Amino acid sequence: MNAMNFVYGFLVLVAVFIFQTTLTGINRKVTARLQKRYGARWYQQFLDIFKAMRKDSTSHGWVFDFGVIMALGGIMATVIFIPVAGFEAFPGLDNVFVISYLLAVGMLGMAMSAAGSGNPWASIGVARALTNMLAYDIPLMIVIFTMIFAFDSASVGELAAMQQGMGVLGWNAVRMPLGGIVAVIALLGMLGKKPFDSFIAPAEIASGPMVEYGGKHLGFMFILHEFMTFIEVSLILNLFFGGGATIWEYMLKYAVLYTFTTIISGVMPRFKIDQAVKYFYRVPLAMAVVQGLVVIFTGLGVKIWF
Amino acid sequence: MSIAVFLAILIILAAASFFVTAANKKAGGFATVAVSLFALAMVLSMKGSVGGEQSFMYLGFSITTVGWYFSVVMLTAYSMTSFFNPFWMKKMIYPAGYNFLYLVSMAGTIGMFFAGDFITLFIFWETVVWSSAFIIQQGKSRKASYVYYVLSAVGSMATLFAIMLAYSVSGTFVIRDAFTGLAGSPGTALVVFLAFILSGLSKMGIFPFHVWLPEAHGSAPHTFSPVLSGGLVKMGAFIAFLSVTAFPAYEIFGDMLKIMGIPAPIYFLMLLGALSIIIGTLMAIKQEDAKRLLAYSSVANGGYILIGILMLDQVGFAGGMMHLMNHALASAAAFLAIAAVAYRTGTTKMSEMGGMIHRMPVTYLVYLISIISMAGIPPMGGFVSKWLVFQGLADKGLLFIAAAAFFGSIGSFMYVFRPLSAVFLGQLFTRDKDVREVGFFMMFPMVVLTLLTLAAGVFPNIILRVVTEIQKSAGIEPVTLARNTIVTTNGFLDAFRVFIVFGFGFAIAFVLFIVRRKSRKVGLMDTYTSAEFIHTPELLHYSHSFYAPFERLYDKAPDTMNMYKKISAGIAELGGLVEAVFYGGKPAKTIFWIMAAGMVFFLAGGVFR
Amino acid sequence: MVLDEKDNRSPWEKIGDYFSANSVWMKWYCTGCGAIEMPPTMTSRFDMERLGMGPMATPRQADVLLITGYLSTKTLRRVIYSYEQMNSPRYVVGFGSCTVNGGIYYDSYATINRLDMYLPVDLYIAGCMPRPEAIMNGFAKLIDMIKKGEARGWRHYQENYEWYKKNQLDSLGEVIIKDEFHE
Amino acid sequence: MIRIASLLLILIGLYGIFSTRNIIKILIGINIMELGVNIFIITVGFVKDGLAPILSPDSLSSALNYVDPLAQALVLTSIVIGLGITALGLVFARKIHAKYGTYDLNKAGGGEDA
Amino acid sequence: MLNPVLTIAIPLGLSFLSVILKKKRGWVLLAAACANVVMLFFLEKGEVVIGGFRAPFGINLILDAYALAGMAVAGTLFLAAVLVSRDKAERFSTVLLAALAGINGMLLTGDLFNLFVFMEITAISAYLLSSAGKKPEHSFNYLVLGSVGSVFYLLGLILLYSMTGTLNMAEMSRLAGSMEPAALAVPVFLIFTGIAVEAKLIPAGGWVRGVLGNSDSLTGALFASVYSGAALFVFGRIFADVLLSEGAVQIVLILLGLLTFAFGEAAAFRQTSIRRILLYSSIGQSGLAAMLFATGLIFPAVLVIISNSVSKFVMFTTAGKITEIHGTDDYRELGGLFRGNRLIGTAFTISALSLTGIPLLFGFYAKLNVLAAYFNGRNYFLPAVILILAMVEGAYFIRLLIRLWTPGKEGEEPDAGAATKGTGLFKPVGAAVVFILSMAILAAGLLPDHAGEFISSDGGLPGGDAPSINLSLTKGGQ
Repeated sequence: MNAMNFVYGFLVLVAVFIFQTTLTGINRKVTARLQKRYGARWYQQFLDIFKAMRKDSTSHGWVFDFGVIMALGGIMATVIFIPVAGFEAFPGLDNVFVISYLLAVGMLGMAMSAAGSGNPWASIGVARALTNMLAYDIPLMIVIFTMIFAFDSASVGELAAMQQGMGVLGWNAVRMPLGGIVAVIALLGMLGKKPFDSFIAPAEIASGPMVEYGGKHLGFMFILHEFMTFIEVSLILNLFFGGGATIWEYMLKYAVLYTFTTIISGVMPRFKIDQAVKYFYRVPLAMAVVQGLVVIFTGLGVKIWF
Repeated sequence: MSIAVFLAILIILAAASFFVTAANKKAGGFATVAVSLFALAMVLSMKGSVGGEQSFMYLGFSITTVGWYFSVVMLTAYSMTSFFNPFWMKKMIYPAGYNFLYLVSMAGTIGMFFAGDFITLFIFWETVVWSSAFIIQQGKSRKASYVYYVLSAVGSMATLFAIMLAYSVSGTFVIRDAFTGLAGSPGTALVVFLAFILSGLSKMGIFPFHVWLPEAHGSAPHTFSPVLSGGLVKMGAFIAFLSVTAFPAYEIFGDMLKIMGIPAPIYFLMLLGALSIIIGTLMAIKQEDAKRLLAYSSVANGGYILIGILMLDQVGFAGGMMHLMNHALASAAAFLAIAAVAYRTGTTKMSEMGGMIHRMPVTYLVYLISIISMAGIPPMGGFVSKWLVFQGLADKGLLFIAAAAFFGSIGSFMYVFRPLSAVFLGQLFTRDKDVREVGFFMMFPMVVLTLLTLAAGVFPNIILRVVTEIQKSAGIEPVTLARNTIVTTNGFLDAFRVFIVFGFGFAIAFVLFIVRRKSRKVGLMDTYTSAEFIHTPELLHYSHSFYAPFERLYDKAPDTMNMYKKISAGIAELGGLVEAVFYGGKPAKTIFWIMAAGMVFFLAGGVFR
Repeated sequence: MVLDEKDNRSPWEKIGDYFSANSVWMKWYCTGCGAIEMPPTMTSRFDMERLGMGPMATPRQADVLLITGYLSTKTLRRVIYSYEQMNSPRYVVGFGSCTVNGGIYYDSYATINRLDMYLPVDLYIAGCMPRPEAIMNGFAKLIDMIKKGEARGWRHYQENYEWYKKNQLDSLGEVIIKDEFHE
Repeated sequence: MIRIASLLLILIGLYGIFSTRNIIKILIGINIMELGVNIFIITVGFVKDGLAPILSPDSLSSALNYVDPLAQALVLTSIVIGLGITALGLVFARKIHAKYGTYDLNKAGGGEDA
Repeated sequence: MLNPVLTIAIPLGLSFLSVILKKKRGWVLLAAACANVVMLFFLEKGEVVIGGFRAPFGINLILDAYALAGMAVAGTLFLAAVLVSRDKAERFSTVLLAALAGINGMLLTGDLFNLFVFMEITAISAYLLSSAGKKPEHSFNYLVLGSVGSVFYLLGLILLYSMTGTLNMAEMSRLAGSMEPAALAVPVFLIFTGIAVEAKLIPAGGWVRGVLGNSDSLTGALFASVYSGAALFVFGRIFADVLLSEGAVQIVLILLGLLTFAFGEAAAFRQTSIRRILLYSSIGQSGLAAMLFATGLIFPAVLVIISNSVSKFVMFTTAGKITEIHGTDDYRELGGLFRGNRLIGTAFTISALSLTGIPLLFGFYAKLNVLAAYFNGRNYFLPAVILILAMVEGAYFIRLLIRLWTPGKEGEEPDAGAATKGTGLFKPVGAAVVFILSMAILAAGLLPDHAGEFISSDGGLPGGDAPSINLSLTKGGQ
């Protein structure tokens, strides 16, 4: 650990921000096209973020500010840990549990700040978001657990590297097809895309946790959202779709995966939160458990291509 | 100093504190602080004499690393909580009795952890049970104390049975020898094992014995709940530890049916642990009272500890042992924070307060950090230990248990956030406008526990080194530790670096935040309400039925307490029947039964000879 | 408002205004009948997202307060409340004749005839109702004004707060009752 | 024969206690039982054509023909004790009558069975 | 060295004397009770022949460790009872003195018929004492059952006599051992019934609820500790020493003990009246002791009897006083009673905890011995049942204790103002006695091995039974 790590880390943050924000802009266009609209400019997301950063803001006390900083800080730290095409700013810290729980710091910070605003809608939104998290995380974690057991490694980078060199057949999503489906469904939940976006329902609870944010706080939230999206998509990409041997492959796969979720989301209605829980605990959980049992007891999918 | 003398001194000091309290309540409270700190210092200094064996009359002691470790955990909880005692004395109905029992139960735990034989262990175990049962009744509920005592008794009786059974086979009570004679008879061994660990399960609040925790933790005096959750529950972990080490469970059950390499009885207990994680989590989510909520979280965390210890391997075991410390620190701190709030507001109901952060910021931070640790989020201690448990589970491929562990982990975000949001964040109630932060003396233990939690998360190896010693003494391969790194088969964790990177991210965010223009401060009531005018903070606070949609999914689930109520009603019904049948007022009834007994004797003598 | 003022913005402010102009988020205060014209403006036929515009859930997030119809004394109070909650720079767009002069309800005892007595309206979109074309046109004008730094109603409101406050109080009176059922 | 009769008496007494609620009759039942037992004891000690167990010059030669003296001693004691108990029972019976005005055990105690 | 006959003769003589000394009878009683305790220290061990005929021809008294233990318990608690309730005891001086003689006789005698006589003396005094409860119907019930029991006992005795030709216990024991066990079934039943009435065992304990449920501080203590302790000692003497049954009959005996234990605890569990809780708990403990005797485990049984007698003495005395002062003994209405009587409360608590087998109290040593004895006999079922029932016992006692200590509504902090008012349950002497007894429980519990050795002193108990577990010797992995 030396200064270069931190420089790399910073550069990763900048690069990720630019990449993901652009991609978000493009995906806004994709959504618009699905709706037969022209859509926003590809750089619209940047404009939105910078505009928000430019505006004045209101604060509801120190925890409102502190939570925002803690959220962004935690999320940025997590981003630094994500291995991108074999590159890690801090090698060896890409343990999947570390990533998934460090992600929670950001979420907790955001939740804290939102609830600290004193607006009940924010609390309702946070409550829904946490419920949503409980719903999608269990099936996903079971599949990831199976993977760790099967490959004897909990390092995201290593798990990604193991899938490379065999083309599509090497991907865990293909080796563990049920697990792959679970992962994509869970990704929709993680990203808060439809049909799992009831926690930011704008008309019902005035965008939930975001209700009191304006100005730079809102800008922070947007940046945070970009980073969070990157972490979540990267996690699924690395674990189930082989990451990328090169940065270009990685970006391409990433874009395809992310756009895919956007497209699914574009044609979906919205689940109520309890429906989301029920859904996740019915279909994906069953698939995840079946997948886990198959892999643990038969080794099918792990050894079959070896 | 020998343990017996040490314990005798503690008992004498306890008696002294009784009389001091009788003379002056506040002074008595401070006496408990002094005595418990003295005990902590003594135990800390005892690290060097590990390995010694002592006996005093019929009590036998042996100083082991694991006993030392547990004692430190326990005394940390006791000594830190004791700082609250002086301020609650005036609310106690028996302040002198409280202080006396507080110190007696503390001495009892030390004696139990350093016990060299099972009789000593049992004696001190029961001492703790009754002394704490009499403390709990001084809180909000008498029923709680009753439930606590009865469920503890279930465990104690089973353990006594196991001890005596083992004694009848091996002829000794000495912990390290008593169970070894059982290897020849797996059937007896199974009975002994299950009966012995029962007290651990009931103490840790493992399903189906978890019902006492919410009752007792929730209604014990506010100054005792931290000890209960942070300390006494860990006695169960000690029993679980003995069950797999002193009782060489993996060896004795080596020939039995194995599930993923785990002998079936142990796997079954792990499943119970998993079940308690799930039940603890689900129940914690729907509690309305902060202390009850934390109590259910103790149930869930007890599950992690049990699973970790039962794995008895390189990684998971270390995780379980470390989680015990982390949970003790975090849970004691969280309970203390709630106690501090209750001290100022007089309630622990989450829907009756809000926005305490604006009045008690330090308490808020204490609570925040402890719940972060409890939920297993870096960079706090709880993360490291949960990480170890996860790694151990992944290593063994225990899918269902791991699923429960994940459920508990994610679910804990839900329940720890609820008091955070309802009590500390949100609207400040009109009633609590003039509430102040607690004084330094009460703040001190909370801050110390918080710093310890943080230290455990950043430098976990300090604790893990002790754990490796325990692992060595238990005869298993210790977890591999490098300078700041914990190495497992599936990967490694450098908690310090994680912390630094987290700090780095935080610093960037902070800089980004302060370079932008300062925000306009507005009041809490100035929030978006669809332009509706609301002037009552209580109405603008979301705290009741926080997770209503989620709770609806399982609100019809059966309640374990009903099972106990049914058993209790069944016994009472039997009693009623007996009373009516045998103890009626008239001689005729008795004569009839005498004649019936005569028939039985006649048959016994004549027919079934 | 005052259109002939010299452009004395700093470069940073100019950049800021550029961002503001290209990302205009609105809070619709949907009174009266005007709101019905917004969905077509938003959806595929006219697609205002092209201009970087969009509806927002709360005034905290929004830049523009869009008032789509006549205001009564009761609704004005809420409009003012919402406006106060917005973050600067913030803009007010009056939509339809009602906000200009009270529209067809001009002679009612409860109708607010002139919105700019109470809030600093940057732009009126006249019509009863204005069609989406007119709306888009108005938005384009607003964007242009923001970009040039001409939409300065929020500064005007700050500078002449007493005047606005007095008008507001004259029209609405003090709020006295404070419980959950009254304002 | 007498033995069986005495056992029968015991059973009759027992039946009496068992079947009646009248205090006095219960006491009578007890007495019948005692009577039965006493007779039984005598029969145990009885030796056909036996002599009275009194040490006298005449009887020295036929020591084996004594009626068992112990049984008779027992009966004497037992009768005394039985007397005492009957007397005490009657006292209680009076007390019950004084308190409840009845000899019916079901009515005494006012229906409360404790 | 004194002749054990004196322990019977002196009280009996004083009993007649007290009829004459109307004014001073209280002092006579006290003197006799004291003398009885003092004499215990100087009694000559061994066999005493009465009337010049040696056993098995004559009547003899046997003073062994077993009898001494019984006499010590009964005598001490008798003295304590007299001390605690002197005013009440005075009225019953004559009766009590006769009872003391009877009890000592019961414990000392070596002759079955003599035992019958002493039992009847004791029983008649008990009927009289029970009438202090002002409920003659219960006394009458007791009397009827007692007479039926004594008739049965007599019948059984005579059957045995006809079979063996002796009434001497030692001789009987020798002869009965060589007999067909099945032939003993009927006499065993008859004798069992006779003793079961006094020992409160199922099926013959029907009188207990009425009598003990209405007891006062004197009678409760006497019935629950002195009488029942003596009766259980007699039970042990007969069924563990004289008539050793085996096979199905033994199983039936054990089963009856077990049923008494289980049913007693279950019935106690549902009570709300303190005295009823205690009386059913007494029944349960009697069952346990009987069960142990029937199994042949004398030492643990003696421990159980001692532990139960002392604890029940403290508790029944307190319960009786509570009823006298507060007019009720429903513990739900007595919340926080001990707040004003902390010393008595502590004594009561120690006794109750000892009964439930909390370590460092005497009850724990008793329980430990019971378990060890069973386990040594490779019996695993009975200990499990005992422990489960001990749990039930713990449950109702802790419920009682909590309520008595802590006033206030459920769900609220304790409210000192809601505590049942009233201090001074006892006069100083009574309080001292009760407290000293509870301290004795604590002391004997702290030094269990000494207590155990003391109880099984030199000669050992019948059958050579000794402590099945010696805590000091469990060190060092023997």
